[in-house]
Amino acid sequence: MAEPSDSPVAAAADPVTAKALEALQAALPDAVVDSVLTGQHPWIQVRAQDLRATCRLLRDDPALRYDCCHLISAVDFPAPTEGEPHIDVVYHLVSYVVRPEASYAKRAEKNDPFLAIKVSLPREKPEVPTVLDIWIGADWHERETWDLMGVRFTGRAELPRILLPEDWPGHPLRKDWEFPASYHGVPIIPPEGL
Amino acid sequence: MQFWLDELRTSVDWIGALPAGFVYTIGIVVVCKIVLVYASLLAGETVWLERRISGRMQARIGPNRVGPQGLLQFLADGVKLLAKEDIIPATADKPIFLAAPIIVFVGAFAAFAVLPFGDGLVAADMNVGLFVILSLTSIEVVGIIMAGWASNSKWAVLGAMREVAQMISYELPLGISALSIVILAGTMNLTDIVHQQEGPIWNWYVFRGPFAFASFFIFFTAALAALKRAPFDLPEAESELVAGFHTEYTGFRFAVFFLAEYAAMILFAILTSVLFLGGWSPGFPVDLSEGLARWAGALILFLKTIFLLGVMIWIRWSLPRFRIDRVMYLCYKVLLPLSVVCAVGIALQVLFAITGLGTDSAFGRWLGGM
Amino acid sequence: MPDEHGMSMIPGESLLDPELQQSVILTKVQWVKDWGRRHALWPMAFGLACCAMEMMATAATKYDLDRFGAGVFRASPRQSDLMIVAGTLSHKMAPRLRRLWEQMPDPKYVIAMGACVIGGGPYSKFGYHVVQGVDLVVPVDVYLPGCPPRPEALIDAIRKLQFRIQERSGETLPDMPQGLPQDPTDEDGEETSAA
Amino acid sequence: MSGGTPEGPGPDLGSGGEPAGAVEFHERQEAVGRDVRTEEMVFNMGPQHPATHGVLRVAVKTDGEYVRALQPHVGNIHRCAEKIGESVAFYQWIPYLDRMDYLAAMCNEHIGCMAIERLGGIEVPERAEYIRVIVAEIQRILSHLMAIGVYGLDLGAFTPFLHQFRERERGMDLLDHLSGGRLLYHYVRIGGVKRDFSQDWLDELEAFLSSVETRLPEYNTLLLHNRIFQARTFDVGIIDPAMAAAWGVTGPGLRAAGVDWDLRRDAPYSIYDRFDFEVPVGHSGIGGQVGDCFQRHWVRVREVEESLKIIRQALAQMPEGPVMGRVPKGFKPPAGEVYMRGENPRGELAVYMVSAGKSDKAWRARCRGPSFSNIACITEVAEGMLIADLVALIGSMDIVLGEVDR
Repeated sequence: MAEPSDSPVAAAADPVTAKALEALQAALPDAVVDSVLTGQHPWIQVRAQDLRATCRLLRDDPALRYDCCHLISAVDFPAPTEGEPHIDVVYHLVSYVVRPEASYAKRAEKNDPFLAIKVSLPREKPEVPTVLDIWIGADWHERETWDLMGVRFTGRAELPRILLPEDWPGHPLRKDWEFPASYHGVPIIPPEGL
Repeated sequence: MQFWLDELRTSVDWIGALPAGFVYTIGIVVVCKIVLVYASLLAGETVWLERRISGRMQARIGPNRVGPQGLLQFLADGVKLLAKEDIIPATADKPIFLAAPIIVFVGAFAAFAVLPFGDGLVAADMNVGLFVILSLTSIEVVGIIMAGWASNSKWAVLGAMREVAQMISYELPLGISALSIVILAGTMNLTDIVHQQEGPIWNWYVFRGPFAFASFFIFFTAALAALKRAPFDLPEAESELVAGFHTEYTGFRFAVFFLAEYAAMILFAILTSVLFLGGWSPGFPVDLSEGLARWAGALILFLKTIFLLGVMIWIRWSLPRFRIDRVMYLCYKVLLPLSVVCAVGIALQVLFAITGLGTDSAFGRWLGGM
Repeated sequence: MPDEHGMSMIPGESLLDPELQQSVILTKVQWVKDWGRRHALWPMAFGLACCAMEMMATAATKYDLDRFGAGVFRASPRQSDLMIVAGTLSHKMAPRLRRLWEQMPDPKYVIAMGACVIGGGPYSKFGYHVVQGVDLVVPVDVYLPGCPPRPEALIDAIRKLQFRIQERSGETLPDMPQGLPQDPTDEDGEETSAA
Repeated sequence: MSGGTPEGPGPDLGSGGEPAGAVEFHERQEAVGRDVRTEEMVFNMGPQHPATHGVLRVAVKTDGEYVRALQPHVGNIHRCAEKIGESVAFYQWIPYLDRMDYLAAMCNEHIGCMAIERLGGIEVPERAEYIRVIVAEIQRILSHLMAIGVYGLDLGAFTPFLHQFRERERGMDLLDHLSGGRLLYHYVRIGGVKRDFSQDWLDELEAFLSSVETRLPEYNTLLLHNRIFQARTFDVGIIDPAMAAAWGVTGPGLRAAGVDWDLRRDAPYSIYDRFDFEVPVGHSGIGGQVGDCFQRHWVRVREVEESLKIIRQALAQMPEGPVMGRVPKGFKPPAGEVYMRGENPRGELAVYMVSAGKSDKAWRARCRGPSFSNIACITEVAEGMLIADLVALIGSMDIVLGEVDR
């Protein structure tokens, strides 16, 4: 509990996200759908078709330079309280090159350009353009998201599974995924009585 | 050996009555058995020694449950390996796969026939003893490439490739540095080479001048490489090639490889002591050619062997492994030129001695080995 | 293959008359073989997950498995006698484990180390990708519970196995599991293991 | 295959050969004469291979000793941590975090608990924060010792591996006496830690710290200053900063590449902003090139020293007080999400949690294992290197497969 901004009631807008949002709105006025700038997890939501342009801008803009795709995750909402069933894909980006201050002395405030970009996809046909050519490191994260959540990344040569075997039934992290009884003769659900 | 048999024929009547050829044949078989058993036991105990020394070096104990201080550990290992299932992979080239361990075994153990264990304690005292040993140990390469190829496993092939490249390369500095001693001694008979080193410790060939001294280290390093001991253990580099050329070998056949490796270690340890460290000569003038003294000499040689084995083990458990290109670099760009320089230097030394160019002083005579 | 009379693995030996097997010389031979096997259990350097760290710790300085002659970790399954399945076995790994086990020469022993390989452990209920016990894939001689088991426990398991090899030499080995996993991702037909 | 002679394409080499021109060849290939035919082999390194640190499988396409292309295959111990994360209550998920990176269990617990605490707005007592930092840094020392030793093993030096276990065992005993587990602890809980230090334990800790301090130079003599070790690691497997950032390499790999970045300092979590420590960054002054295997090893060695510093400072500053905060019974955090990052021994562990509210289970629990990104980059780095260098490279990345596959 070091910083007051960590507490969920903090109202101050996150400067890093605000700066990125400003740049995005200037360059791609239609792209941004929604954004949350306060709290402990500020994020910007963009349209799926604008994702590649957004990411390219975030990587190449000299003031932003998000050169690392930290993590790609997907969250399944089969029955949300509002809106259609959807799957959110969240891109967490980090910039090592651009930091608010260049001195690495001990300091009280964060020196951490860190950004979350969200894309909301329809649940029946979750497809999102790949960012593999923007950050090569996104490769495995995309494969994992496809593997476990069934989000298809379009525009890349192949999208094999990464963690599970190629013939595994379904995508286990979907909320409606059901355990198969066995896989190649080896039972998956433990026998009764265990 | 012939000396012993002749003595036996003259001293025991009924043996003398037997045909000479028969006695010699039986004698050869018996002596071969003795040498084989001795070498195998020694190899087994070297395994134990290695595990105990490495244990000490690594702040642990090592095998100590089987027999006193774990001395019988190698027997348990051997029994187990003998009783294991013998797997021949379906894709292997069967005849070559089966023949490979035999060839490796023959290469390693046949050389013991000409190796002196003490004054006169030699199965076949040949005039070309050193030459025979070096050529017999080269046979091992053939067996190893056979093993690697016939296993039809990629790791094995890669291991065999490395082994062949390494052994053939390192035989050059090995042979040339041994040649330096041959130049110095004027003979390839190992017993004679030891006899020339008797007397005070500076008579040992390792102390005969700077070239001989350097030759000793070249020989020892090249021997380590030829033995595939760390830091030159690339052919069976565990973290890279699983188990190298013997990846597919099980049970008894693996045991043969294992035993041959340690037998070759002992072979080179004895050879190094004989060539450079005075063999059974204790380092001061004493007559060790008769009776019990002969066995005392054998014990001295044995201790020197153990010492060299200890050094090999010490090096193995201290150093990381070389990379294959560095190994070749070391061989062709460092050891080979150095060994040639040493050989030439020793040849000049001998030349000076023969032509009398240094004989006017005791130092010169000693340097020339005359 | 282990025959039903226990540890004698040499083909043809089990064809001998049972009374003859009891004769003095053969039992002595059997004793010597068991003695060797008991004191030279070479484990395969095969770790799956957390338990493998404890397996390494057991082989290392403080616990020193080598005292019992069981410290020669071989990387090749062809040269090992004991497979310590240390860690969680997944469905993707199961065919490879099976194959490694098949590559080991008889007689071979398996220690199931840790809760995961005994019955899925903490992953049993929700872990869709975790095999519910290694005995579904290979026969297990000694089960060693713990998450992870302490090195002392692994030493104990090895001592128990040694005891079993010699003192209870005639006992039946565990049954072969029925489900034989196929390797689905072996697309290039290459050996996935060491050998 | 390179079978092409100057006159035209070479003969078909049957299985194992690629169509001519499919694979680009390294410069060194030209040294082979025109009559020599070479053929590519595909090795499967692993899942059972001593160099893969677990059950990684690397399909390596080689030409002799040279690696032409490689593809890591992971997932062999995929243990469904994320599925379990949304199936069990928050507090029940912490032990699974231990088992993800089993060499850095305390650090994982620390970051996982902080994520959940931020989600629920739980206050942690001051003393508990200090205790968490101390145990996390002990864990970092242990993990780096393991990495240092195992790296020696990868390069063929067996002894440093067993020597580091001597110190590691002391450290493991230390955490054992504190938590009851040698390897996996479940000591850090939501809202604090399980129990306080005792005076005996503090004495033990001091002995451990001083023994690491005296022994670390010994390990450096065996490895870091060893000529063969340096020959094996200098200029091998160079990861430059751009490559490191693009692939998402974090931790010692990133710092060795010359990027001055440590979350403990640049985005201080917990109470790391109260300590004074250096962040070792690879530079050309220490030998080798920036970003090679040697520098990664060096960064680890230096980080052990820095961890010792942090522990000493934390011990000096530590206030009295309770070690467990107030956690409501049947803890149900409000709806929201949190992305908690922390500097693990292997890199940045990140926990992304989404809470739907009114539930004691997470709606989504996502983890970023640092090794996952670290190992992905070897596809680019390893091209054209020797097999022995590949082993050195994988070893220097210090991966834990439990974290790659989760």
